[in-house]
Amino acid sequence: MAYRSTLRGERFTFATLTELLAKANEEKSGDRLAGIAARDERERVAAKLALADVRLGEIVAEPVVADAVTDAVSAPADPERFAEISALTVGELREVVLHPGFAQRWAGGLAAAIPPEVAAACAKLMSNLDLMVAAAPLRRVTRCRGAMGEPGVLGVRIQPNHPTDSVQGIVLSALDGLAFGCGDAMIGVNPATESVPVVGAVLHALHTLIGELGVPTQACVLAHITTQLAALRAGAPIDLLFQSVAGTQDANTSFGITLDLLAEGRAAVLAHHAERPGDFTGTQVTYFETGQGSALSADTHHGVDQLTLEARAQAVARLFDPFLVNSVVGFIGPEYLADSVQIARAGLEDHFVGKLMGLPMGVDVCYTNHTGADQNSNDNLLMLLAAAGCTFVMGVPAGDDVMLNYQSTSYHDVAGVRRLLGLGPAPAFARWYDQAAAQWPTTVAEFADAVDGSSLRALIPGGVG
Amino acid sequence: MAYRSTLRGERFTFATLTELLAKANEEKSGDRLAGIAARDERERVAAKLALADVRLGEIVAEPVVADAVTDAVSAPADPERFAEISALTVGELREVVLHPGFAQRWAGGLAAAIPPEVAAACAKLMSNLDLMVAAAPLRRVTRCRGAMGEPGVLGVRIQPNHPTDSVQGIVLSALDGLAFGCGDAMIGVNPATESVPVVGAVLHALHTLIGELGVPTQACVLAHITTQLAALRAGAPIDLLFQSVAGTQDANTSFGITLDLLAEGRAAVLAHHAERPGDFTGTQVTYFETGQGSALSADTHHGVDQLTLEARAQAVARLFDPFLVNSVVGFIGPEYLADSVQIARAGLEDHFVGKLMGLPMGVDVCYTNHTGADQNSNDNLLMLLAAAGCTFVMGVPAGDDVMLNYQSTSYHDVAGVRRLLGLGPAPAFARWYDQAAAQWPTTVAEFADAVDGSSLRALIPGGVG
Amino acid sequence: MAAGEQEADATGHEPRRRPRDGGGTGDVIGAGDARDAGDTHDAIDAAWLRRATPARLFVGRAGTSYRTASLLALRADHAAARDAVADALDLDRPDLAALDMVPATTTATSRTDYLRRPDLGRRLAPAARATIAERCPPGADFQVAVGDGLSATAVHRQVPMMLPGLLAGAAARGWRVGRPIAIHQCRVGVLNDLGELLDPRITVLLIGERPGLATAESLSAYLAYRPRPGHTDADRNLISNIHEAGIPAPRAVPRILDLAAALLAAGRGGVTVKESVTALE
Amino acid sequence: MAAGEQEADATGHEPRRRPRDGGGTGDVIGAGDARDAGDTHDAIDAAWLRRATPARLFVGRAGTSYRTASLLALRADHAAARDAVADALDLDRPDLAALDMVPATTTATSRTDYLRRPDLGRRLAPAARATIAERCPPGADFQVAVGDGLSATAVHRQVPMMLPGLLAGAAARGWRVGRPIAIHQCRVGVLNDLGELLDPRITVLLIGERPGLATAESLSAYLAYRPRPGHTDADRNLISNIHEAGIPAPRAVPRILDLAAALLAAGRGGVTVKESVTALE
Ligand code: B12
Ligand code: B12
Repeated sequence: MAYRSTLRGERFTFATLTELLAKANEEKSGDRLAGIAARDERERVAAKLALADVRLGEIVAEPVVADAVTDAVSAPADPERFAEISALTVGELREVVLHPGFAQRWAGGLAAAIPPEVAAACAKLMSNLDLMVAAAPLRRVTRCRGAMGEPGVLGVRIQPNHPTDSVQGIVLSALDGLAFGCGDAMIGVNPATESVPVVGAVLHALHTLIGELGVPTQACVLAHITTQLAALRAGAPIDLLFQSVAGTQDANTSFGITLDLLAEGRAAVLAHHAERPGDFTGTQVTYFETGQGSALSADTHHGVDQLTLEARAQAVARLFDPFLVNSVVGFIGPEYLADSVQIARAGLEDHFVGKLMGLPMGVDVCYTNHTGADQNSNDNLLMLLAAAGCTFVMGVPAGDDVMLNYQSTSYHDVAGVRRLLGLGPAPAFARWYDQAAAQWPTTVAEFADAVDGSSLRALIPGGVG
Repeated sequence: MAYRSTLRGERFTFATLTELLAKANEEKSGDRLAGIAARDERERVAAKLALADVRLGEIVAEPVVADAVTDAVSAPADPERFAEISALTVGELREVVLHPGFAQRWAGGLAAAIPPEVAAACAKLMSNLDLMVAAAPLRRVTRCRGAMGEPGVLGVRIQPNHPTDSVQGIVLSALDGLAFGCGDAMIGVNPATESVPVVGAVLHALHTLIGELGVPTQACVLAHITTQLAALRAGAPIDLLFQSVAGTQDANTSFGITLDLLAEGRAAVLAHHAERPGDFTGTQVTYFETGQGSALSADTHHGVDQLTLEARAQAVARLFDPFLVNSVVGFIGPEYLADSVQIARAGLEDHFVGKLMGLPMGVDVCYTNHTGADQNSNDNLLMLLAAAGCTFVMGVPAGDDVMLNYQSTSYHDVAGVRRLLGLGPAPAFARWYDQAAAQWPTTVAEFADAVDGSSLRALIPGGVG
Repeated sequence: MAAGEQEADATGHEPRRRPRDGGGTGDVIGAGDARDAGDTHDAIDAAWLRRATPARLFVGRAGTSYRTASLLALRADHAAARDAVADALDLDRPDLAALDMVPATTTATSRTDYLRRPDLGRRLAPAARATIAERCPPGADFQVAVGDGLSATAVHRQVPMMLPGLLAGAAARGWRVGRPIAIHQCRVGVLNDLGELLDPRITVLLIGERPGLATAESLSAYLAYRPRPGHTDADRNLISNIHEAGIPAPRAVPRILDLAAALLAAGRGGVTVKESVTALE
Repeated sequence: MAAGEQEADATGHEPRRRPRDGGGTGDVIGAGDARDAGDTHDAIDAAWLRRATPARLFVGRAGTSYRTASLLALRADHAAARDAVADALDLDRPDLAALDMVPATTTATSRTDYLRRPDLGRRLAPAARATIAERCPPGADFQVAVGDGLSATAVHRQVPMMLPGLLAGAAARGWRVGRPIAIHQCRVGVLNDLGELLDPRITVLLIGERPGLATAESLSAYLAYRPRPGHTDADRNLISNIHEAGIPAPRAVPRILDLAAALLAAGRGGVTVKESVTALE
């Protein structure tokens, strides 16, 4: 079905919904690389104008790809709730979403009825300020060991990565983060090594650390799901089961996963939690990462734009009732998001579409050294997302991930943003922090003093000095 | 005196403080146009490293230009207070300023002792986040008819410009802004016409509007100071006396002003206020605009970088105890700030240096249609500055200034940001708003209903329809 | 209306004004703040408001944001304004060719160059200096130059309506009128070079202002009294916003002539000389 | 120390680690949060911490921000990392020349091209296909290729320490060893083209990882079992972070060989095959 609009007398035609969605997207190098971007601003605006008049029901009726992901996520989960909005145009949905009363309807069940392509279409009609203003009131509370999403909370995942997965190095990094009040979202390690014993060792070390200190938080080791499940079978404790997900079946295949595998994994972890009574306050046991560009990078995008695929990836996550979802927004490189302008836009979009679909959405505000961004632009986006009510962000020592080789937000950064906006860690975590880590060392000298004959010393695997 | 540093074995030398300050600056197209920018990132970082070790006393001892502005603003106004910090290096000053206890020392008199070159040097060592975190606690309350700077306030200047200075068009625009809760900072019109009768007519119209409605705010017409003073002599009421100022004597000459003229103008307006007893709550009667690039644009920069000159322009404003100061940050064009990245950086810098020097600093967050920025990037900077405690911003109908031909922040935008960050208008204005303009029309239809036989009708010069 | 034809608010040709509300503005669930613009009133009062100001007033709200139609109209206008910056001055258009101006260029050789290097746009190219010296008689009382500035569109639209009247009016006041010059990639500062070359008493530069969202057709007339290298904006005067929704071209002509007369009377230009107009509505 | 000589924290040559505090770190008025790092402790414990991790831990605070020295060290490292991305693979360096690799290029013809078009970096240029077909015997058990990837620096530093041992170790395991190839502007996906051309059982691609702030010298070894067009990352394995502060080159060699053996034993590569290493400290 063709879509048309006229701009100052110039007529534009868009052959398919997929084309229309792509051309209505804000400029992204990845859409251009894929050859699906609007050729200029005029065509982009014309596409937005045409998209504004498409009804939500029509979007659902015209799937952008025929695959297993579409089958699982693109038909509204709750057809009755969707029926309430299916006659709206995308332009009208944008206005509805911006209305101050919307959060209540959303919390009352509408969130679950919003398919990813609809969320993405809506975002394409929104200004950056719209994306912030609309997302802020959409807050969801999820629970694993601790809780995320409570009012006034900006959560932080401590990301204490190490180039050889040294548990000593990892624990030291985590202690530094805890001393800054970070870590309420999770202590989540990306392992350099896909080895079951190594992943198991890191899981055990984090479990011990959290247990010894009594931190109300959860651990995660972001190996491939098959590696984590093997470690679980070998006796390792898993709080959160992680996996990277993408927006097409083929992309997920290139990640070595299927939806069934994710479902099995979740069931296994729930069963494992049942064997650890008293440890958990809720049943959100999964953690997913997404990010614009991953499908195109595996040449599995099927002509669909990055934002639509991102929303679909998040909708995959939604199937498994996640504790948290994280868009790692500037992680891959300039071929998908060319510079700080595109990264900022994508970060705000990813956060908004996730929230609109009811997800506990966080963002890894980051950039690589081969892209047109720097720590100042990272500061900007961190502040914008915190203002927009982002569920959690990363805490990396000095923002420098020494294993993944990119820069994210640091313990310092999030402390600054929390101070500026009057935000804080999750309430239970804040209580723990005030009694424990608030007094911990912040410099090497203080650290040396502190470990000289204190309880901290016992926490460090392999001993001190 | 030469400055040196070594970066990974590479040695760098900077012949003068002026050169060092320029090369330590973040990338700006204007510094490059002037031929004074660092040639690459390595040289920029090396300059920052060398600058970090320069003592504040040395900066004051080596003026960047010899002119009347230097004589008036670069010697510390309060030598005793300056003595407290003169032995600090710039790197140390940055740390002092970031300390949570700093705001108290600043409020206690230190602000007035900080020369512009020192403030600029400090900003050059700061990250974007530093600039926000450091500025936020530095709040000053100033008073004209109403007050600005109270806690929780994000002020807004209504800027209801008109291409032919039609008082009807101006008043209609202002009513729209008041209906959004804008206008607490001032209703400030840039006149298209430098004619004493026209400027007088606009001043009278604004005075009447404010008086009829009882709005606790102040009016300003941003003609050349000589035109305003002629209108004053011809009987026009002036709440705030305006002038654009720049950072060198020669640049001010090209603006047709001297420091003496500014002093005389201020005295004349104070005398005029004395004849309007009961109208004013304070004695801050001047309003100044600045912005990086204006000196270079008149070829009067003397090899000094944009940020240093901006701080000097602000220090000129400081001489006249301003009610508000406004950096019109993206106003001129890409030759001085190439794109949204440079505009955002400059906006944060200008705001910080102003606050550090004790000024009631606001920012016109804006861009022109020949620069690499758009309304989305404008949204971003507006949000960042609001989070950083910016004193006031602009409210322009739909962000589209139909006389100056550029885009700024709109009534809608500031309403969104205030909602998101929990900020509001000045308390007295908020009280007025709740009783009056909160119920005003927001659409053409409502407006038509409202003016059909209501008090609003009487406010519109020239009548309705 | 589904995915069919849709006319944007921003589809009207220039001069563009406040867009009417429409398109994607329904109010199906709970969008109470997105108050409906109401068709009948809109037709009547939008016209009245449009006459009062080109500013986009009382456009409604979606929460605190714009209605979708307003937001997209702003985007469309921004795209058009950016395109306008890139447009080239075309002296071969019949109405401009008829004015028989002496063509000249500054030392800025491309549009990119022009945007990044204002200094280059303030100096006449050596070849242009030669042409002007050869073809334009010096020492006029009233010399007009036309410059593309930031909007060739403004020149295309306004200059044909103004130049004949300006020259005739000046002649009618008994002034010796110079031959008009058209300058590509031109900045205001070029006035100094013109003064040095031709030594006119008054030089008027008609130059395209930066394009705005509401119009790309706005022209300014900068006036200089005996311009010379070293003169700054403090020595100049101007009348801005010459366009249909601002000062219409026919009304700008006598104002420019009056201001020129004021400069001649004062024996100087700049900040001390003011226009004496009163009513502008 | 005034405006004189100053040694940055970031002046050390690679591998760079946590910078020590210093420079602009005084505590003259009220900078209570900017706690002093303390010289004696620093000397002792910084070394211990540095051994434990290259991460920048316990660097102190100025309010909630970095100390000035930390902030500037990060800026210096960012400048260096960006420069590293631009560095070109230099096969004429004596230690690389000695390895006698067959030089090849992908269809990405410049560094800019390479960064913007990953698809081009995954395909061998036609000329490279011809050279490889001509000079490299097909059907090896163990074929090594070297690619610049995002850091030629990593290749320059690690490959000379690894390649001889890798080839010797493979031969010692009785594998038929192919002739190594060096590929300019190379992405991981090029493995498929190599498989199609040479049909090796195992192909190992030693490729420069994107440079980080802590090091630009990190190399990965990507392994593929009988790679073919259509294979994806799900069919591949890797060992990453090969550099001095990660897996030192000499220790990486046996791990690569072991992983290759595991792939051969499984008769496939990818997500179902895991490394079996345990202690990594
Ligand atoms: C960028 C990156 C990604 C990107 C890749 C997309 C892209 N276009 O670059 C994304 C985010 C999609 C990603 C996903 C995953 N990654 Co990854 N990734 C990296 C990273 C940070 C940099 C890689 C790099 O510099 N490549 C160099 C350039 C020159 O190569 P390239 O051709 O441009 O990029 C290709 C490879 O990077 C490859 N790739 C990326 N990750 C992985 C993982 C595996 C197992 C394989 C075989 C290939 C692969 O994908 C790119 C496209 O083909 C490394 C860390 C590091 N220090 O290297 C981790 C790393 C390689 N990834 C890792 C893992 C575990 C994963 C996941 C399996 C995580 C998960 N649980 O789902 C997924 C799925 C990977 C898959 N099978 O496709 C581990 C691998 C551990 C190991 N020894 O096997 C690493 C070392 C670190 C980590 N823990 O994240 N990754
Ligand atoms: C940009 C701008 C500025 C910039 C100029 C710097 C720059 N490099 O562009 C800044 C911010 C410094 C500025 C300052 C002022 N401006 Co101004 N400015 C403009 C604006 C928005 C656009 C000009 C434009 O498009 N030029 C076209 C391009 C092609 O020319 P250009 O060579 O690149 O730019 C030159 C001119 O713009 C000139 N210029 C700019 N403003 C003024 C004002 C006067 C009186 C003169 C003679 C020249 C002048 O400065 C530039 C460098 O030479 C116009 C509004 C409009 N719609 O035109 C107002 C406008 C021209 N400015 C105006 C005024 C009043 C001023 C001030 C006097 C305000 C004050 N009270 O101090 C000051 C001082 C001007 C001076 N004497 O130098 C009025 C003029 C009214 C009139 N009829 O005389 C206008 C119409 C609107 C307004 N109220 O702001 N301005």
